[in-house]
Amino acid sequence: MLITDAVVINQEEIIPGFFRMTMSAGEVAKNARPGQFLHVRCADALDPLLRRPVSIHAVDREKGEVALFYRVAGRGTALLAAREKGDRINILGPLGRGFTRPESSGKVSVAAGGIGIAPLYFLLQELSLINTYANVFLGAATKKQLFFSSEIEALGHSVFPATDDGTAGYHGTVVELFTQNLSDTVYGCGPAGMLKSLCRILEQYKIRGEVSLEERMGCGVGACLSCACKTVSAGENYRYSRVCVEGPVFPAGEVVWA
Amino acid sequence: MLITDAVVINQEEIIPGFFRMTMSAGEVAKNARPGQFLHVRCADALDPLLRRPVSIHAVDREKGEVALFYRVAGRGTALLAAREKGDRINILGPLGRGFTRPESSGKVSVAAGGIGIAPLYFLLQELSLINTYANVFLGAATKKQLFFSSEIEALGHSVFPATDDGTAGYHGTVVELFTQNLSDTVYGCGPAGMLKSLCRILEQYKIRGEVSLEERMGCGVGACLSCACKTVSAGENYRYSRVCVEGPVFPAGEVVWA
Amino acid sequence: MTPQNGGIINGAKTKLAVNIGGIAMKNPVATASGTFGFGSEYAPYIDLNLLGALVVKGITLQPRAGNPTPRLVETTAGVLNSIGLQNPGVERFVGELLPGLAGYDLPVIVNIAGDTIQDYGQLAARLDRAPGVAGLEVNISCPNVKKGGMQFGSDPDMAAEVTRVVKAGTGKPVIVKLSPNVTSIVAIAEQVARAGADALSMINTLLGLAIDLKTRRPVLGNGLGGLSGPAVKPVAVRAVWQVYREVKLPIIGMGGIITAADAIEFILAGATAVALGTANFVNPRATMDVLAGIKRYMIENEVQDINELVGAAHR
Amino acid sequence: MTPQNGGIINGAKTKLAVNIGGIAMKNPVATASGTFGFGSEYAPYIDLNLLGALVVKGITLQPRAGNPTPRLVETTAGVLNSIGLQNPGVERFVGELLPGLAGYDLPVIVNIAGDTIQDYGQLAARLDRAPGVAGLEVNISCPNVKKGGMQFGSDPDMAAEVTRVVKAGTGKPVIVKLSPNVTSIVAIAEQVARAGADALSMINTLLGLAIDLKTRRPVLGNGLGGLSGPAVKPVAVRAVWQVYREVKLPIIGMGGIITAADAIEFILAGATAVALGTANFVNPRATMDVLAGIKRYMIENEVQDINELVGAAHR
Ligand SMILES: Cc1cc2nc3c(=O)[nH]c(=O)nc-3n(C[C@H](O)[C@H](O)[C@H](O)COP(=O)(O)OP(=O)(O)OC[C@H]3O[C@@H](n4cnc5c(N)ncnc54)[C@H](O)[C@@H]3O)c2cc1C
Ligand SMILES: Cc1cc2nc3c(=O)[nH]c(=O)nc-3n(C[C@H](O)[C@H](O)[C@H](O)COP(=O)(O)OP(=O)(O)OC[C@H]3O[C@@H](n4cnc5c(N)ncnc54)[C@H](O)[C@@H]3O)c2cc1C
Ligand SMILES: Cc1cc2nc3c(=O)[nH]c(=O)nc-3n(C[C@H](O)[C@H](O)[C@H](O)COP(=O)(O)O)c2cc1C
Ligand SMILES: Cc1cc2nc3c(=O)[nH]c(=O)nc-3n(C[C@H](O)[C@H](O)[C@H](O)COP(=O)(O)O)c2cc1C
Ligand code: FES
Ligand code: FES
Repeated sequence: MLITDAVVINQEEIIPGFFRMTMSAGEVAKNARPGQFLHVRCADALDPLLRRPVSIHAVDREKGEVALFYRVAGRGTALLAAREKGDRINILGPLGRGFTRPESSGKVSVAAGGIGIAPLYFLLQELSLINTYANVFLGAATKKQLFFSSEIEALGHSVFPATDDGTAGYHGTVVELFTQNLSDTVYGCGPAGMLKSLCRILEQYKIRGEVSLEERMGCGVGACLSCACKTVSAGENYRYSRVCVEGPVFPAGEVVWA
Repeated sequence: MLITDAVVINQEEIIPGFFRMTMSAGEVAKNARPGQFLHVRCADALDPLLRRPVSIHAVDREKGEVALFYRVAGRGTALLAAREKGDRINILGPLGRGFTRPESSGKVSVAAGGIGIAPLYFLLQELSLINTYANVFLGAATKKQLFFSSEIEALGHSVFPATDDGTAGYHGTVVELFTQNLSDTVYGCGPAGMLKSLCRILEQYKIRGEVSLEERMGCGVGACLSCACKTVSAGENYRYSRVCVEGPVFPAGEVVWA
Repeated sequence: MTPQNGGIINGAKTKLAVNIGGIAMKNPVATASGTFGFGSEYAPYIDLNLLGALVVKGITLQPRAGNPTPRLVETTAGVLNSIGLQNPGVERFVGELLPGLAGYDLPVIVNIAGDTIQDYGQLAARLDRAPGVAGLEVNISCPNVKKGGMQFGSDPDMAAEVTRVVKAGTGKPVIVKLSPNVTSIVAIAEQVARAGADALSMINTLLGLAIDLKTRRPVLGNGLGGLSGPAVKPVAVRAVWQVYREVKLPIIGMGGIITAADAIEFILAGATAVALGTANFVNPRATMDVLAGIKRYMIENEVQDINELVGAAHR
Repeated sequence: MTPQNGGIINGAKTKLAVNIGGIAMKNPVATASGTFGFGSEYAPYIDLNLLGALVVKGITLQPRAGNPTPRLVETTAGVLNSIGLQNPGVERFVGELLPGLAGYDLPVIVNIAGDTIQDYGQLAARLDRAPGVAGLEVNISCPNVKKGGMQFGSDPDMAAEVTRVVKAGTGKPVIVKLSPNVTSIVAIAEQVARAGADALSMINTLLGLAIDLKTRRPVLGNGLGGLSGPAVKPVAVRAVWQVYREVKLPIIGMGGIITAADAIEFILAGATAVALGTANFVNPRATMDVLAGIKRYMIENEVQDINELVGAAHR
């Protein structure tokens, strides 16, 4: 939990509008765990004002480097995409509660919808370090948005692609594809609709899972209660948890979907 | 009177905090007259919001280039200084009423205080084109802020420096130095205090003069009445004139000083 | 609806015409009083005929010199001004400035301000006889004058009284311009509606202050000023939203509109038309860019008539 | 004045201690309620002991779940929020959260909010008995709750009544937090002062709205929200300026403070202390940066005691 002026090492447009940015930030690289995020100051001026939460996408501990993978969604991310090698970016983090390790035995899956692969890639890096190999269900609208398949396979995992338009892999949703290939543990990230249906499947089949959520953030450190999401624990009525500290990763069964 | 996306050709830091920026803007170069200004959009975002008025400092009609000479005074000019070769800058202008030509006979002087040389340099360019050579009284706090002496001499004019600290030329104010070398016409630009005392001398000796004023601007085109300055014409009580359209250059006798 | 009233882009026909209390506008984009002079200042940059309406600088009975300088200072994403209603007075306005606008094909709305309730009545009567005035915008919300101004706009009864007097003085449409510096803008709007206003415009500027750290005095010559620009947009959209729910008068929405998205936000909140003020300073073509953007949004979202969008966020 | 109360830089001694209605602050920089949680959230980033005061999130009698999401949206240079006073209720606050703050050497000010006037009285009484509470900040200006909140702050008599009830319930210093969403903040301040308030804090957020162009509905789950951040600063400075002239109570000024220059502007306008809210989101060390900047300004301008600057713009 640091405030760092990270230096941009590399900025790469993977496909139009989707960027991977590598930064030098040794302490962050050392402490980061998969599922955690950085709260990034995109502008120098006061407009846009707030930081933007972006997941930690990959880490190179030896080089002390951290990568983000992000979609240009609006003004903040557009400013981020305009940063060039050598520029400084003020980051806060690593923040939040990440994914927990899978049980030592049992089949592990990862389900990613589109940009949802962002935090899951870091998880896959870490899993392969402990020789745990996962079935990776990569979903996207269309073929070219199936990000990082070969890198993921190079880590030793198996990739199962699914596209909405059928241009690659399974013609349908990533959750449907997962349902045909159930496992003991699953880690999910993607659009709310996808996660909601994933959680329904997990409940139905009593599968242990964790999902990474998004909510608009103010402070990123648990102080402002902006990033609330409805959760339940056993026997409890719902309560609001903070995505920035109790999350962004939640046990699948705790999330209350609208 | 155009809105142009000018392209930065060159950005040069003359001394720390003082920049000369050349832009490609053919139509502006063609139409500009000395004493006019550009209303410059310094930011792309909404903070800082307003344009900043900056005098046209020099023009190269053949190349279609326009130069500005400015001091970093705050956020707007700092952003301007950060622009690099090839960047685009949105400019509005040429705006305002410039200097009028001197009578065909009679000695001409120019009195510049510090950054006040900005518009006067363009005037000196134009004067030398009509073979009119001026005594140029350059005032500054200290030697290194005596800008462009050699360029001005290269145009055929005579430079009379004055510094507050005596590090070069006359030890004292530019107005004192001018008072010792009166002429028939004088063009002045500089801090309000300097212009006020210049105008007093002009009145005393009944010398024809014009001064270029500054006021905070909104629109730059005469619509908002922000840039008011008190003026008088013969027999009139004071009225508020708009620096952006009735000025920035006013006959010395018309300005009502606070 | 005549063809000029709309626009045909990509084969789609978008109806842009709106009516503000009897003033027919060919599109919903107007200029905000005091930021667009008397129109001609911006004629080199845009074709004034393409505007929905032109609202001119505030006019008073007698000429006014305005406030001491500085009159304007930038704040974060906003502008504080204290012009103080500098204007040539209604006689010179009618004699010298109004005729110059006769050649344009657009409704000219005259913004009026008075020190007393009687002033408003006299201004209304004088302008009722003037040719080329499409309607009056009654400024009861100017924060930059000692007498009158915002005072009238802060008290529901006085606001109603000013409205009645103006309505009595003119047969032309009367738009009352509301101040956001009140506990309940709805209460003011309700009284003004009851008093016979044909339309409302909102918001005028928020009362603000900036202090200079060097001089340790207020930056503006007049001390307090009025805040406008993007900074105030959420407050303005809220005011339109609240009033639209309770008062059945057409609204000209303004306050911080820079882009078409901003304008559409006001329309969804309940504004029938919008006005751009500070935006003109940033981009003299802002009105045209906003108009083009509104058309694009309508086409992309298959909105045939802009009036369908008015207040849509309430449904 | 003890050495910790000031700072010695370049040999110059700057006295930073201020007193807010009986609460001794070692410097004038506090946190704004609701933006700094209960302090510990920011402990990894700054040394809480260096703060002038900590004002915690608004506390109610009963626990509150808060408003539906989204609860926050960015506007130009500002933030709209509608948290809706999510909090664990006064009992859990006293039992679980307050003890954690006992180790810090700084005054803890508890922000309280009620649905009814009785709520405020009960909260005051409960907190009067709680150890480690330096004073109460009475929130009569929250725009994000259905009952109570801003309503109390919009009516001078109700504001006074709440103040009286709180004063009756506690012997601790009572700071009343004012809403800018009123016609006359001075009128409210005067009544609150008469009712016995020890200090004032201002401003709470401006009532605002943002509408989503895609869904055509308000962005925030609760509809309206409260605007904070740099956008509102001129309104906040104006409020402090106006109240300072008329009411002789110390003021904690807030609204859009990001830099030391902003803070000094409030102090010159009449604030004895300042609070930072939204700035913490942008820069978790903002309070420390502002404090350092204030010291620098004092040294550069040879100001020995910060109290010399309070209200200096009026002189
Ligand atoms: C914990 C966390 C991790 C994230 N990780 C990544 C990541 O690794 N890669 C990535 O590309 N994105 C990620 N996001 C999303 C990212 O934060 C947003 O895309 C970004 O904040 C948008 O900022 P902007 O200024 O570009 O867009 P804005 O101009 O702020 O908004 C653009 C559009 O997105 C909507 N929007 C903005 N923020 C949110 C939000 N939090 N929830 C829902 N809608 C929103 C707005 O309404 C608007 O329509 C993450 C979000 C969270 C909370
Ligand atoms: C017609 C005209 C021509 C000009 N030509 C030049 C030029 O050629 N070169 C040049 O360096 N400058 C010129 N200026 C001044 C220039 O416009 C300002 O320095 C600039 O606007 C400052 O913007 P900023 O954002 O950098 O500073 P800001 O952050 O806006 O302000 C910095 C400081 O300057 C003060 N300030 C800002 N604008 C004004 C103003 N108009 N009058 C008085 N005080 C002000 C502020 O109070 C503050 O203290 C000209 C001004 C005018 C009106
Ligand atoms: C420089 C300036 C002058 C103004 N003069 C007037 C005026 O004379 N009469 C009036 O009713 N409103 C006046 N206004 C207020 C605007 O018409 C408008 O209500 C306000 O600026 C909000 O819109 P904006 O944010 O788009 O500027 C003025 C605003 C500015 C910035
Ligand atoms: C997310 C958020 C939550 C807030 N919660 C409270 C609160 O519980 N009680 C209160 O009195 N003010 C609350 N406020 C208002 C702030 O304390 C402060 O008055 C306001 O934000 C203006 O200051 P700023 O511009 O520095 O943020 C909240 C503000 C924000 C942004
Ligand atoms: S973003 Fe502030 S509590 Fe989560
Ligand atoms: S800047 Fe608007 S009238 Fe001169």
